[in-house]
Amino acid sequence: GCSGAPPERGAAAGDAPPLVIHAIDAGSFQEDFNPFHLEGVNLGSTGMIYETLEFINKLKPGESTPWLATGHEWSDKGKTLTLTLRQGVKWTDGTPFTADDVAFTFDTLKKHPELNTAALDLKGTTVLAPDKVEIDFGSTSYAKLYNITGNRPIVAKHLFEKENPVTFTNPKPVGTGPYMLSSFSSQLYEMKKNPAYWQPGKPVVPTLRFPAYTANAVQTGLQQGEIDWAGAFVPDIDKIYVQGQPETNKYYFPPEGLVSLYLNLTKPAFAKPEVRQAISLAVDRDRIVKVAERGYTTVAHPSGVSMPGGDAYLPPEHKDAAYSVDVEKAKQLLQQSGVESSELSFTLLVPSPFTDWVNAAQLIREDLAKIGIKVETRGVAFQDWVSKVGKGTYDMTIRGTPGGPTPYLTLRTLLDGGLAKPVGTSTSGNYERWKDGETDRLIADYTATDDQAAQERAVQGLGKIMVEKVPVLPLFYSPSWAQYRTDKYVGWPSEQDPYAMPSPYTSPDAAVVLLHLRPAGT
Amino acid sequence: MRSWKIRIGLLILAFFALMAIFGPLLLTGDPSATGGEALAGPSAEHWLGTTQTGQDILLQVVHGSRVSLGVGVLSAVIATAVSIAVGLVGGYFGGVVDEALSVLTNIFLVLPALPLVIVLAGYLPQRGVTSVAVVIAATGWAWGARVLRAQTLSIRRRDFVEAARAGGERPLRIIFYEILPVELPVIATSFLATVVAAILAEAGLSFLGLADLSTVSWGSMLYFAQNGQALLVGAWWWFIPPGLCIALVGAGLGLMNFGIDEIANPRLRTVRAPRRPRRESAAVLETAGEVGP
Amino acid sequence: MRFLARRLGFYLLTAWAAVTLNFLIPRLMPGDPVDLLVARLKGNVDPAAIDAMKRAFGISDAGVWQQYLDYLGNLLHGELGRSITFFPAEVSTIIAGSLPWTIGLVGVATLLSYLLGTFLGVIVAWKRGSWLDGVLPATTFMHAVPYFWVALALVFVFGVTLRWFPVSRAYGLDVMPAFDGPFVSSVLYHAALPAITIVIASMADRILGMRNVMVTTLGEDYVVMAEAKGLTSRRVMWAYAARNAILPNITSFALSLGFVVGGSVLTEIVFSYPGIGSMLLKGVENEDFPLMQGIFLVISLAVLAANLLADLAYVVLDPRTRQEA
Amino acid sequence: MSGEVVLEGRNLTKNFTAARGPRGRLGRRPPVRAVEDVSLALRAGSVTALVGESGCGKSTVARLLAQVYPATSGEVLLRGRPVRAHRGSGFRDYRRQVQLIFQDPFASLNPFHRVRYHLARPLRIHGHVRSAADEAEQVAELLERVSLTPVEQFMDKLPHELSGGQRQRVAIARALAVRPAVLIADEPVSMLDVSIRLGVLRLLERLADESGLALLYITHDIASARYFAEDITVMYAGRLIERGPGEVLTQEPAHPYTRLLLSAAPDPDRVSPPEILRRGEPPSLADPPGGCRFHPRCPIALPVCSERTPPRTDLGDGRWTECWHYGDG
Amino acid sequence: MNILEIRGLSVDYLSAGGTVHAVDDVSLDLRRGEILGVAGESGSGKSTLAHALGRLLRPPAVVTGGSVLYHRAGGGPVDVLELDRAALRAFRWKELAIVFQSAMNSLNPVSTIGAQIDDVLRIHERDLPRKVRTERAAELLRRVGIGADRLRSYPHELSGGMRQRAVIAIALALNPEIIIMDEPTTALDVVVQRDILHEIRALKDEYGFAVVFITHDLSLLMEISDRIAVMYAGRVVETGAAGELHRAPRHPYTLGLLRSFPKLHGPRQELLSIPGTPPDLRALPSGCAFHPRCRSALDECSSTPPLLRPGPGGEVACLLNDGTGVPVPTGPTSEVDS
Ligand SMILES: Nc1ncnc2c1ncn2[C@@H]1O[C@H](COP(=O)(O)OP(=O)(O)OP(=O)(O)O)[C@@H](O)[C@H]1O
Ligand SMILES: Nc1ncnc2c1ncn2[C@@H]1O[C@H](COP(=O)(O)OP(=O)(O)OP(=O)(O)O)[C@@H](O)[C@H]1O
Ligand SMILES: [Mg+2]
Ligand SMILES: [Mg+2]
Ligand code: NI
Repeated sequence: GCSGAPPERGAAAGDAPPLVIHAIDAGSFQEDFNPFHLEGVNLGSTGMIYETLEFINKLKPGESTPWLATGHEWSDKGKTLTLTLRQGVKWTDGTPFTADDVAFTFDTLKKHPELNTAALDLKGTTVLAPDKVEIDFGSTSYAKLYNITGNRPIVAKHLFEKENPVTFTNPKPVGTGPYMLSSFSSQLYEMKKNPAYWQPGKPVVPTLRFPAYTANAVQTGLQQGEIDWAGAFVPDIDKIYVQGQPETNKYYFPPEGLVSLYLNLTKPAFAKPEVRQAISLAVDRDRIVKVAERGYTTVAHPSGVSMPGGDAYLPPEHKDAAYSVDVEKAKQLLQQSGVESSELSFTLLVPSPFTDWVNAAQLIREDLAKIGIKVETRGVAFQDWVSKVGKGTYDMTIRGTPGGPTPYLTLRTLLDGGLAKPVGTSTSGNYERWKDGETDRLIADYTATDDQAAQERAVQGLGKIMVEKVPVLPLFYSPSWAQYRTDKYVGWPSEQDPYAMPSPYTSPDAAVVLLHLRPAGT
Repeated sequence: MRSWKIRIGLLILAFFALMAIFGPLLLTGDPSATGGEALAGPSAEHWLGTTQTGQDILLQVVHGSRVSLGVGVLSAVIATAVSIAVGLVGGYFGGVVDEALSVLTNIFLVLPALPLVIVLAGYLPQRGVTSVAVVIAATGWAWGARVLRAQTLSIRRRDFVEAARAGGERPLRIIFYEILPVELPVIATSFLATVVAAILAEAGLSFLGLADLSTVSWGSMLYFAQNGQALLVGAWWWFIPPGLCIALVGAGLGLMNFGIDEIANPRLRTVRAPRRPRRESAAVLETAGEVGP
Repeated sequence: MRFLARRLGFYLLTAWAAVTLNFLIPRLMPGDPVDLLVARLKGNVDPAAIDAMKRAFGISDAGVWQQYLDYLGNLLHGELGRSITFFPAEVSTIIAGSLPWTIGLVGVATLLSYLLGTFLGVIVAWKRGSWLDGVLPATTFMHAVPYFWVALALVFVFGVTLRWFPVSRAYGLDVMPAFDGPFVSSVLYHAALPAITIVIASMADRILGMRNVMVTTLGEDYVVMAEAKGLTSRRVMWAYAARNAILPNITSFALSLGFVVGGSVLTEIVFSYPGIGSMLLKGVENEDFPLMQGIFLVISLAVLAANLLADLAYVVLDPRTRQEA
Repeated sequence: MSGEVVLEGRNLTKNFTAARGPRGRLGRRPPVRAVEDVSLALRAGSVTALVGESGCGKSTVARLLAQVYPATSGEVLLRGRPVRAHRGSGFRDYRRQVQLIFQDPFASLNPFHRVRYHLARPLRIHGHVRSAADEAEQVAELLERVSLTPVEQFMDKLPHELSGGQRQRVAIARALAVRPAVLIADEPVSMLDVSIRLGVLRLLERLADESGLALLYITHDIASARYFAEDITVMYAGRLIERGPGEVLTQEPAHPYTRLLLSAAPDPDRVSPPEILRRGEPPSLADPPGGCRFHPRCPIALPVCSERTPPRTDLGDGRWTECWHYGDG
Repeated sequence: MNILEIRGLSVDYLSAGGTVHAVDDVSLDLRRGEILGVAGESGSGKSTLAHALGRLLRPPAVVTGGSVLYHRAGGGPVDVLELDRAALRAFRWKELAIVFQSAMNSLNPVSTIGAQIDDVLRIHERDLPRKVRTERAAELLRRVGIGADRLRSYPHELSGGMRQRAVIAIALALNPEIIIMDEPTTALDVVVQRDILHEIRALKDEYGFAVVFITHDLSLLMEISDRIAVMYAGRVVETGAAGELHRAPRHPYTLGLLRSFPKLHGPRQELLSIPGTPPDLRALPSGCAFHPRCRSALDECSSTPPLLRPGPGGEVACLLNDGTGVPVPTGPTSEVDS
């Protein structure tokens, strides 16, 4: 039954127990293990079965680990990338892994632009040797390294060339990774360890089980101790999950993006920096984090750089900047701006399914009322919100921006002048419509180089603009959810040792985590 | 004779109607305000406790009643108006129009309403109270229309309608002065039933997160309670009041419907056997003992 | 068979209406699924890839008529398009995976609630005037309780607190689908609470409906005559009164199916039952319009089919229509 | 004896397409041939009775004459002029001339309206009143005419507060309010208690006498027709089969059906009960027998009866019958 | 030779608006093999009486007094109202069968005529093999003039007259001692009605059962019954042999009823109507319930309730002429009704 401890089926006596994982909310699973497909269908294709060329740790910007590739080299001003591949790796059907597989993977992306979700500007591939392959790009692609080596799973050419990769569901996946699919049903799938995995002695966990839980059911699952590793939002984690056993029932919510308050800069009032400053001073971010986000995350650094881990990217003059509420100063700034108080009445648009934001909006409304700004919060349908915010037909909104291997990706999405489309035209970033020459120059600087120090400088410049000109108002980091129990296995990532994103839904990080696990008590 | 069912039903409804109308005036304050201690049980300060964000649940119940009852009544009004138009007019005039309307009615009758509402609401750009009410009404008028049409079909052949026609009354006057009053009990029951269905539909939509969650309603309260796993963390005071209110309003309306049905059809009345009849005359009663599955 | 032919004609018309409604709704509403997908993935899709994706999702610029004809053509081949959430999974595949669970759960629970409700309705009507009348106000209360609220309460009491029943999923972690004892019993065990929910929440309607028709029927001359004939009361109650009272109830039962199905969608969600309800929610949450539409279509058709079955039952049970048929 | 012909139906035929009931082999339901080739004239100041068993089409004739629904064929003439319009002012004028009284006084008054409303509406619709006072006066006058006195007591009553006889009087007053020339009374007393029938019938008789109304009295009770009508027309299965002055027709019936009807009617004065056995039941109007519609039940049927419809044979004194035993048969 | 003796039977309907005394202290005798006609206007309690005899009353009806003594051929009298459940079931249909007003409504629409006859046979004569029962049913139908092939017909497949005959066939199934017929022919037209009346008489002569024949049509009763009881407002106001009652009615109400029927034969007679309207049973006039409508009412009539007194040829409840009632003068009277 389902009550009590999870069943230990499949684990031979004396063998290490299976690990029960809840990665993504699903009533039932679709039998699809094609890694070209959008992530989040069935977790595990990328990382556990199919592997990437490198592992890039988002929690430690700049840190990367060779994986299927032992090294990479840029040439031709970032238009050519030469990869050296690991030797002795085999697909689980016994066929050796070669440069042909890598070339085939990128050729497929070129051939099927709808699979090329990262919009890699691919020109072609050349197999130089069985362990060497060259990828050519139409434009400088330094900034896309993460999308090339960090999260592009490599597939086996001899199996995929027979299929249409767009529709192929790959029910019997053959990968190079530490695990192999051993059984599938719409309610539960299971993976067994790859006995011939190229990292000797690994993995330690012999069996992975992925039962289907909806967002709702996972709560009871966690409460009843059915799940060993989950990536779930739990409303009251101490009561529902920890249950007084912090030693075994652990969680770790590192940042993986930035949630900010957007002010539509095409509105005359918001075009004035004083008004934006004033609002920023009035909003009590601590309270938002505590009440709306239940203390699961932290207030963002004013530069928008993800912390901890992003120290190198912080603008030196604002290293210690932090938010504090100052209503008096805010009022004063408002006065200075010369905006009539009658013009200070806005609508704060939030997608109503995002309840934490709905709550945050409520708090912001209360805060801004204190400095005489009238805010009406309006919860709308997700798609309506997407369309209004994309087109710039809103006053204020809350929106998240994804993180990346470095803070650059976040800041570019927030500020790139190229994304500042006129009101009425849909855009996919820079929703506040920030236009600033300095900003665009810094972005260009970053993309044009492979040099880490130069990149850091560019990001610091962007951070400075964030702090001083307040184009958007960072609120808090969006947390990556991870709950794990240490009664069976230990070695999980933690604040002290953030070697990979800890949530089971982040790939390929989840596989990296699994490879770090060892039986409890060792 | 006023049945006790109608009386109790009215009492319940009056209570909630007063709550919806005057409650927010008496219990001023922002139901979304996040002042208090989080997830506190009922206390003197917060009679019904607080939510996870420290909102006062009593305040939410009272303010939410306005939205929930409002949506219910509004969509029932719309649906009833449509069903009167379709049922009475179609039924009275007959012919091709009626055929078409009746096919349309039957179609809407068999289409599963809640999934349709969910799909419609999924597309709805604005999820304000009015648009949710309209969507619910759009799928909820058919039952009433069907019943009214059937009634009208029989009533339009009744002698008093024929007499009015023979007396020279115009069709619309016949519909609204002769037929409509006679159908009032039916309209009333279908209206009350639609209110219940609409409140339930609104609650369902909110529960799925498909209504405007920045507006406090009983449905959105349940959504947040569920979202905050109120039961898992033992916050029954967060979970029970909104659902109980919905069920009570529904029971009140149901009781009234029951009463109206009994007035229209006295056979349905529950009867009390007289205390000590000299002879037992109730054939039903006297044989009831041997009934068994 | 004329009666049935006419009903069949009506159901075909209704099915066509459902199909057309399905076609029209998304075209009347704003929003573009790919934009939504992009937003949903929080920008993990580069804007430059969007156009190619739109093409892959089959968003076309053809005229509305052409689109409509294509849509009908696709439907005839059982193609409901591809889900956005589970791209490129076919909506029909997804539905095929979840529909059996719903049919099993809702079908059995509805049948149970119908039988039980009818039975209780008959008894309550028969024992009118006894303490059983006290059941009636309770049923009006149950009638108005939201399905999901009942579901949550049951989860809390029997699942979380008492731990008598599993509260989520369709079968345990320890079994794999097969036609063997452990699997079947696990499925039944997991279906217990959701089924009880549906039965509890939908039975009130049946009790009331049956009771009211039954009370009216009990006043009919043929029931009085049956009694006068000296038949046993069981025979009078079932063969004469209930047998006739069931007839109008079949139609209302069929019509209420849509309502029950709607309610069970919510029930499934609470219990994370892998049925069509959970999928519908998934579709709604992700604005996955092809999935939503496909599911709505399938639910509609299922309800239509159930109605047709009820019509058949009516024909079998009522000699008056039988003769005509 | 009687005045000019006010209302006349000529060769009226009515087929219904039944909304329910069995269908034919081809799926189309056969029409119900409720009334066939009926010609009937009503004279001012005289009472004509239409007699027949249940379902033979009496009410249909009444409704055709009142133009509640159109005839399938044939025409209705009001004072010699054919009636054509079915809506508009022309038709309203027809409504003013011809009024209906229904069988069931419990059903013909809207339970929601007071007596005053029932009487005032027709006055208003047909422009008979000039002021509110005038209206009240006329309503009172109407109530007096139907002997519902004291008037004030009845004016504000709801139908359920009245007895059957009183209701029927209100219904009659309502018809009179229009000031019609023709009153069609469709079984006006069959739903009333025996003890109060007589009063209503007397009232109708008096109205015809006093106001020169042409009255069509429809009934299945041939005995009451004998007492209250000058002329009796007998109807069988949608066709008229015999007509004659009341007294003559009841005492010396010509048509075998009329004879059957008379002998079947209960009559305690009869010395010994009549010996009529198993005469079968009235035919289905959806599929009426060919020839004379009565021939399957007729004790004296001739071979020709099943083949051809008998023609009308004039028997003098305003009498005629349709039977092969008379005239050329 | 009474087979049924009703003594002081009273039935009330308890309703919110007041108690309806639908049957009020009724005493009647039914003799073996006779047809007893019960006449009375709508609402005078005829059906209530019929239901009470079969103990078929449902709430809110309550028997408030009296007894119904049934004399079984061999044994002593039993009070039907005191029978226990098993005895009651045996009494029903085997000794007393009832034919209701509308045949369409008294046949179960969803089972065949055969099954409905069989039902009775199966319950009351358990040992009868199936085949014999079927034969018996066919025979019964033939008796009432319906072909045996109709056994498998459903009620709606029969015409109104056939249905009525079928109901009578069911009533005859167990050869009961008494058949109560509550307006069995009102829904039929005169010719068919005549047929069925004939049938009933013939069957009665053959089987020798007694009939209680209820109708509001007095002239019909005059023809078919041996004796007649006239009810007014829940009470029996006059009983007597049919011919006697017709020739010399003694209660003013009976007279009124007779005189308000137009006659088909003989010279045209002056018709006499009864003024006023039937009383409200919840608030009966004091004294004789008929006195407000009575043309010959005495002063005492409004205060003293008349008792049913035996007289020549029957009983009458009227204060006129020492309680035996007198015929009211038959001359023309002015019309006094409203
Ligand atoms: N609207 C209608 N549609 C179909 N058939 C009809 C309709 N009205 C009457 N009929 C049929 O026409 C025939 C004559 O009906 P009609 O009411 O005229 O008879 P009637 O002589 O008035 O009978 P009754 O004495 O019962 O009132 C019947 O067979 C009836 O079923
Ligand atoms: N269920 C009831 N509740 C209250 N009063 C009733 C009920 N049933 C009958 N009555 C009243 O009891 C009285 C007698 O009714 P009953 O049916 O016996 O009359 P009846 O002589 O058979 O009349 P009819 O000729 O109309 O059949 C009537 O006044 C009636 O209104
Ligand atoms: Mg008629
Ligand atoms: Mg009766
Ligand atoms: Ni319902």
